[in-house]
Amino acid sequence: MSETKEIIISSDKIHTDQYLVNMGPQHPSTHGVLRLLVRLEGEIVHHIQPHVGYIHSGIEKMCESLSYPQVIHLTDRMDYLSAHMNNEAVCLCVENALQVEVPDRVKYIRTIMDELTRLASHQLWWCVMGMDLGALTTFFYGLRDREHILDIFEETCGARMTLNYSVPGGVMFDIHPNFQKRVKEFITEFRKKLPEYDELLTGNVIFQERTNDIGYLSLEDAIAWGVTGPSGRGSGFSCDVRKHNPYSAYPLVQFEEKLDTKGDSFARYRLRIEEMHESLHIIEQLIDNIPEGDYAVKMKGVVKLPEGEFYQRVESARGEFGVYIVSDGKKNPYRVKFRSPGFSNLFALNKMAAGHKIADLVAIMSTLDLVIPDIDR
Amino acid sequence: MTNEELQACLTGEFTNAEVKIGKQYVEILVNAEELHDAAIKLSTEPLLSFDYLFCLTGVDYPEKMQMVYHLESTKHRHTVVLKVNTADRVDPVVDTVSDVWQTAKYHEREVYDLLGVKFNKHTDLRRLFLDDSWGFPLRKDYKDEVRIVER
Amino acid sequence: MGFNIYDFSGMTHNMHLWFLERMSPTATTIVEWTVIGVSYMLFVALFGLFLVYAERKVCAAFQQRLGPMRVGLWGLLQTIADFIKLLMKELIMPKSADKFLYNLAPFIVMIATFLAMAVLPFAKGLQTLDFDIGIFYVTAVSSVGVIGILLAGWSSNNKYSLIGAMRSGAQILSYELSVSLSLVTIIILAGSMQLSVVVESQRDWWFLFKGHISSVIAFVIFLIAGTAETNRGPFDLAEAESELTAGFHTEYSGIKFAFFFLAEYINMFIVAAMATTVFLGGWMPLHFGQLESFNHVMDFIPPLVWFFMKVCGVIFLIMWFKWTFPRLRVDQILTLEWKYLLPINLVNILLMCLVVLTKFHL
Amino acid sequence: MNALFQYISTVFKGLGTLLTGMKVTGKYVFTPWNNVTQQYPENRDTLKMFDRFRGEVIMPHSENNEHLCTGCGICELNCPNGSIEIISKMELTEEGKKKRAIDQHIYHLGMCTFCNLCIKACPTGAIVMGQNFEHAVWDRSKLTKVLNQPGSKIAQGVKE
Repeated sequence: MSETKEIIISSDKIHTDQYLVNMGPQHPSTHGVLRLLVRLEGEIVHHIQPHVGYIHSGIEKMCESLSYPQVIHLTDRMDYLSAHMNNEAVCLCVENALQVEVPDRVKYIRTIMDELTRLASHQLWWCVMGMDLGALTTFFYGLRDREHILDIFEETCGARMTLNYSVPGGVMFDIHPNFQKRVKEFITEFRKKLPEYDELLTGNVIFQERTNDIGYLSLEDAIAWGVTGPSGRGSGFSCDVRKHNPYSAYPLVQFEEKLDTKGDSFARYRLRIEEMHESLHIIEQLIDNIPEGDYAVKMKGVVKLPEGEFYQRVESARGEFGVYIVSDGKKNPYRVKFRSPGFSNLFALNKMAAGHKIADLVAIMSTLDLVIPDIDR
Repeated sequence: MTNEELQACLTGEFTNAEVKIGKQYVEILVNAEELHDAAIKLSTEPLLSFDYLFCLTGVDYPEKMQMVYHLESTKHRHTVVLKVNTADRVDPVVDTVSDVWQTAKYHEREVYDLLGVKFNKHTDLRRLFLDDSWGFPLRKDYKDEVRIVER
Repeated sequence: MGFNIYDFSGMTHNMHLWFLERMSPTATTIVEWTVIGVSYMLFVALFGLFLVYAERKVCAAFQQRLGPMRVGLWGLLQTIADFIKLLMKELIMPKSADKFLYNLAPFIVMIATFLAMAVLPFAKGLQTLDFDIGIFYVTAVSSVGVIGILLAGWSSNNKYSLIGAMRSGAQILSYELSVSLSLVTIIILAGSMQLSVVVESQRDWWFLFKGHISSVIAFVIFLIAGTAETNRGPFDLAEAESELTAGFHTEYSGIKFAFFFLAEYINMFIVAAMATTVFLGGWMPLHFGQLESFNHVMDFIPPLVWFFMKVCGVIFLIMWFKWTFPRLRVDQILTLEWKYLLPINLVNILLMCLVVLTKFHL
Repeated sequence: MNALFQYISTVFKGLGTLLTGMKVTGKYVFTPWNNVTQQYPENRDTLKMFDRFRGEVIMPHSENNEHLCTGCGICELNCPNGSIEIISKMELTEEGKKKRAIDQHIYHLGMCTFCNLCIKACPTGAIVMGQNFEHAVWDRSKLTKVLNQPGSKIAQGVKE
């Protein structure tokens, strides 16, 4: 694992005018403990070798000794910004395996929660994106609006980030009596605030210069490297699981899968902003029509999956999240694999950032919206 | 393509392989030696064109090590699960598919790291998360007295 | 002593005579140097602390926060507490740093700021050096600071620091040009480089209004280039927190870091003070040509207050830039200078010449 | 000429977008009463958490020092991190039968991930989530709590 070996691997001859810089694990813009070994010439990035594993917590191994409800609570801790999608993925997988049909109410609640989580995640991404580009004020505006969503979560789920709200067969609690009112208030509020995002950052000439035609990823590369989510859709890769393999209440709502063929940083940025609009649109369709009924079906005390393999794909805020469960009929899974979107997205970074400058590397990394525990698991 | 059509198509293409419809997806089990050829065929055959590898993992069964590849075609929107068994559980070796689907490069490194599956012709086969002195933690016979508390 | 809040020249003159009566001319000079030096140091320390506090409060207001609130009423003592903390911190030096240059760098940066402050007219008669190339002198010495930054980056033996220092070098050298040229535009109008003359000739109209559009363009360019020269706002590439952790001062701690920190704020003050003196009439109250009664009311506010009001206004503007805009990339920063500011500046000088020649100005 | 026109329009458009951005931040700097900061330790008295907030596991006791816990150990089984330990004892009931009862319900706050699984699983509703969130202590051993109060006993009529 020595660095010299890596240089030999990554370049065919030794370059004396190039030097290596370790970006991370302690670096302000790697959003956690990601380490990039960057080969630079002056300010130009030639090659990026990501080193992951600084926050590897062995969640897949831990899951093998936990029961299914306990597995769900661990998935919160992987991609903590799309905690509810991760929970839902495991729940859907278990429900499909047991062939449990959940009530419509649960589907609606889950979908609303999904979209709220997506909004919260994208808001945080937006403020961090601004901060990475040096506009520090965006950070506080994004967090300000995200706070409303976290309050909604706290009121209904009892936690702000690690929700653990989905359980096999339904959700943990019924929605709070204030839920619908608060969500509607939030939507009106946020619809007013969202144009500000565009005024402050999107339209800004400096921001345009920093993102347009930077970090190009072609459609072929996006598919080959498995880059999903808004990052992949920015290259024109139609990969929205909500459209192609709909789950929960997504077949019932009208929404658009936004695509952009430019494949640069700005396309990825723009798609996330537009996804926020779409999310608001989806929530608006559902929030008044939550059907009456049970918030969970009665499950057995101990959830046991039939023998076999089960796969469930959901669209998390970062891309396609997948759960692969191999069961041997016991109450613990035999093997769990989480297909995390960040893992695939990260390794396409070299493809995008090579040839650009250090500042662009930071900007491109922001547009990928990486969450490091999601990569390391 | 529906699962049945896909099964019929795959049975025609892969004579040596075992094709069945699993709980969700069509599953195709090939021999370890034919994996690379099968991967190329799956990705290039116009009717199949499985160009998007969305999940790659390994499972440690008591008597075998199994590699599982989840593939999707972005053109036809059908999904297939490609499986390979390696007879040697302790020192499993399969061919790499990272030249067919590039994302496999790092997924294979992860599998190598956690399960100890070696990939032939992989350009950069190093451990990804853990350092070299670790065992292969996702194997069922992995023991760690210090860090794992049995319940 | 003859203290007069509207005119300090009598007071300083009397002080000089008072010293001369009691000691030899050489001793007088030495004592006066000391008094002036100590008062500049006190001013730098106090105004630096005030600026840091102001920056934190203003930035908080931009971000819908409150800012420091705990130490003292409204957090007024926060910066003092921070400064004490910095004084008490251990000075850590990288093992393979170039020790001499590493220790020298913060002082060069600090000295450059002191040099530039020497010619600033704070009020009528409150000016240390008033010689006929005042503006030229300021532009010359303010770029000495970049040597300190380059040394800091080089001697730290840190790649991030080096990248930051090199960026800073490229940036300050090119923006020096725009600063000077925008000042040249006003020199054409004023006909003198002596700062006291420049202020005095704004008695009827500030230069910002006097030269019509040409002055305004020069002012905008000066603000942009001045912000760039202080390594601030959207031009803080040298420290670029999200890219280079802290840029050239990554390896500095304690009081040496405080020197860089203070120098940055004092540089901001110098840029604001230059903008004030050259474009906004310096300590001269707001005068509108022949509106005698209005001008007379304005005269009641002491010049010192006018000066600091204007300086704080410009500083607020510079802070506004910083807390709104994303950072530019290193090549864009040079593009902005060489493709936009410089040509516009040159055209603007021509325009100003036309204005002056045709006596079109107010 | 066209190029010159384009150049000038780029400059003005750029300046325009910059001013738009400054308008947004300027709007907030001049309306400081819209600030969103909460001054946390000062507002302790008025700070109220939502009733579902998961702060810590507590066991409510009635005024007669009675709780609802039977010591069945289901919460211990459901806890993913082993934060709950049940030490039960055998008690004689009034009829003279031996019956299992709780001796100590030990709760390791430091290991708890606040997943709510124990509360959901509890058949008698003996444990609930408390709203207290200020858990910082100087000594780590203080994070291990015994939830049933000393001398407490199970309330009448609670069945396993």
